[in-house]
Amino acid sequence: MGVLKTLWHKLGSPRWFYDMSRSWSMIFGILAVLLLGAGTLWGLAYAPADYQQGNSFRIMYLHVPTALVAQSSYLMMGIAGVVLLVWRMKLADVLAAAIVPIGFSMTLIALFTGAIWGKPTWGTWWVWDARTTSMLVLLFLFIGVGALRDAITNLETAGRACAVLAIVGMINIPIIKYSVDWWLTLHQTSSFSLVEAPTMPSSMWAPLLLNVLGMYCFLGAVLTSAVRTGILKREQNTAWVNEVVEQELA
Amino acid sequence: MFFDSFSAFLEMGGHGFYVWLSFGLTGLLIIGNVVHVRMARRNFFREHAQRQTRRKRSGTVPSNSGQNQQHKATEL
Amino acid sequence: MSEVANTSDNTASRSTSVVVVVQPSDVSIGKQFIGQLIRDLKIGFRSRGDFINPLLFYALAVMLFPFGLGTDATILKNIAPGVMWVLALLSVLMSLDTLFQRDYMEGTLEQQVLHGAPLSTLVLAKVLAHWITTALPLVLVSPVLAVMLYLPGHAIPVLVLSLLLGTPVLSLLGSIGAALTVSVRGGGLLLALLVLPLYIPVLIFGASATAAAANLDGPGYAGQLLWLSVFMVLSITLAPFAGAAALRISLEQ
Amino acid sequence: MLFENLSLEIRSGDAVELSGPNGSGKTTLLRCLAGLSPDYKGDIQIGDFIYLGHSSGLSGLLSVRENQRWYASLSGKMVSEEDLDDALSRVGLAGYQGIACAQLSAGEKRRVILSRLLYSNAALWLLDEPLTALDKEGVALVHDLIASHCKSQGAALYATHQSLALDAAQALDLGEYGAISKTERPYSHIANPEHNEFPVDV
Repeated sequence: MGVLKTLWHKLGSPRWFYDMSRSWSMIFGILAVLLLGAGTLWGLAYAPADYQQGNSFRIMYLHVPTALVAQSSYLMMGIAGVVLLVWRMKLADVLAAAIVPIGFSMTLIALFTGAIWGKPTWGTWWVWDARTTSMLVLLFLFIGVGALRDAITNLETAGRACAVLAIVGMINIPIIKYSVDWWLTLHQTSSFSLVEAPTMPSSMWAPLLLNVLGMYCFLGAVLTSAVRTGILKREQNTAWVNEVVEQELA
Repeated sequence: MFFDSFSAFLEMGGHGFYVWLSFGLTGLLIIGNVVHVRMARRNFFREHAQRQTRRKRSGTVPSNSGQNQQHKATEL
Repeated sequence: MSEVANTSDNTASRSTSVVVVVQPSDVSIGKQFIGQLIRDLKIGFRSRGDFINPLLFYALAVMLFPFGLGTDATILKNIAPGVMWVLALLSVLMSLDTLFQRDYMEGTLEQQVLHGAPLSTLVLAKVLAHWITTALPLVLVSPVLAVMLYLPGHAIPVLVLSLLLGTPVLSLLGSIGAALTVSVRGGGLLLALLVLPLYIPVLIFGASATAAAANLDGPGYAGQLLWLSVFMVLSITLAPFAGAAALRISLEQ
Repeated sequence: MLFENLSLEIRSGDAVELSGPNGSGKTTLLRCLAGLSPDYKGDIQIGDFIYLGHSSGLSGLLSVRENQRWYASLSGKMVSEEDLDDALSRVGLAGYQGIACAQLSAGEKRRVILSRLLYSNAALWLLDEPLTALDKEGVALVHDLIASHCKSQGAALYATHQSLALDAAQALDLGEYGAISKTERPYSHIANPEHNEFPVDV
């Protein structure tokens, strides 16, 4: 238990995290490239086509990972919000600020791929289907947090206000999800729903697993780098940031 | 290889347009994210270096008086 | 309580706390709740603008639909439940600006954040007063407007009941958004952006309850109403705490 | 950072005049004490206090009496009508009960707010620029209020540009860059139920 306690204590100082996470971004980046590359190649070229949807189902190899990462980004933001409000940890605020653009673009990707996936099977660009609808709501939740952070000038207040909003959003996500699903059963004409892909043979879900892991590594890489830059920006008046800048530019 | 030829791979039984469109968009946005993050880092170092040189020229101690730092760090 | 604060950089930040010894207030929380409620009701009724505007917007907006869609009864009848609910939701959203703004401008909000009574009870009192002065009139006027959209008579009681159950949830969730944007210039639009995604469940169950009541042979509307009451209970217990936290944060500057 | 390792103990009967140029952190210090702004490292132990910021106001739509009654219930004090009337007359606004606050002048509004000090009988007064919008009599009124409050075992910490020249007052000048200027006499302490220990750096 002691190790966790000291680790938690150390996390309180952004500088410790900055030094410690120097190589994370690179490691995550390489892992992401490998996993995503392998998963995409396998999914695109080698996995068998779906008997109902034909080859358009390959979009799933993008849609599912990005949707998962998008939802976990919002979850991370909510948890960072709790940590910020309860333990006043500055690092949590930097993480919450850094995750908004990434989460937003992941949701955007999931939204586009979801919509495009529906086109061949239903002939329309937009389908009111559980996947696309929940991604649309998540997109607006992200935009809300981003807009609030942008609207408040004082940094500390903006961080705490966004923390409250993220927590409220996090609590509401399951409620929204289930009411949307219930609403879909009310209006869903076709019984076939794209949500649960039919039980897939291993040659189909293996690339999916690779892509999901790859997307999470991508999230790790981009997030670490964004957090480290955020730390430098927050601590720019301190002496150690000046040293870092000199070393970097020397 | 599931497809017998490269052109079949491109055409993907008629669904190629949608598959490649979504992969293209995703690639675009992912690269956009990476570039955005790297640029933010580079810009910070450039700006900070300028601030340092300005401070050295004007000889003031790294200012930490004055109001809570109002600089907004994030962008959407 | 904590080791001497040294200002070197890598001290772990520990939670600094204000030990505010709250004097045992001889006025019970209930009285403070009532005191705040009465005060805000007085302000609400005396500032007629905040009281009438949502009402006029609701009526005008409902009136626009026949102009847009024509007066064919079957069309209007089908869209009536959804239109009534969406416009009620937007009217409540519009009226939320005035919830904290007036007190913030006059500087009395600060005193409420400061003093003895737990802030969440005061926020609950303020939201209840605001609901009574703005949302309740909407609910009372909605039968008249529903008739204009040819909503069948037997569905109107369900519409009123679902609005009675749903609008408190809208006000409570909205109060969190209002508290977050009270100190932001031009916070009105931002408030809508923050709060509308949270309104989706209430809209879904409210509109479908009314629609279910409208076509007699369809499925029942009891389930939807029960869900609305679940949301109401949930938001009454949780929203004031989030609202109080948001208020305290917005007033930090 | 506005100021650091400020240590302040206020004992009953003590009046501390907070001075310093704009932006030297007077308001921030008072707001931290009142618990309004948590952006500081350090500990604050504070008992029953009343905080009047320069933006603290009145509801324009309510009458003076309604404002008073609401404020009394807000601060959790059972206050009789006579106390409210007495507080009003002591600030020179006897008979103003029924008037809507929107019609009062800035000076009169300020006096209604000052009347809160009397009927809330809080031990420690935290006043941020109490003299704004007050004429000569108003300033004298504030001077007497604080003086009598301190005599009756109360205490006050007030920020102002125009010194009140209270005999018992100690100066606390936040003007120094980042550090606290030590006045010659050590700070006296307030025998408040909770003595105020306040090592702070914001």
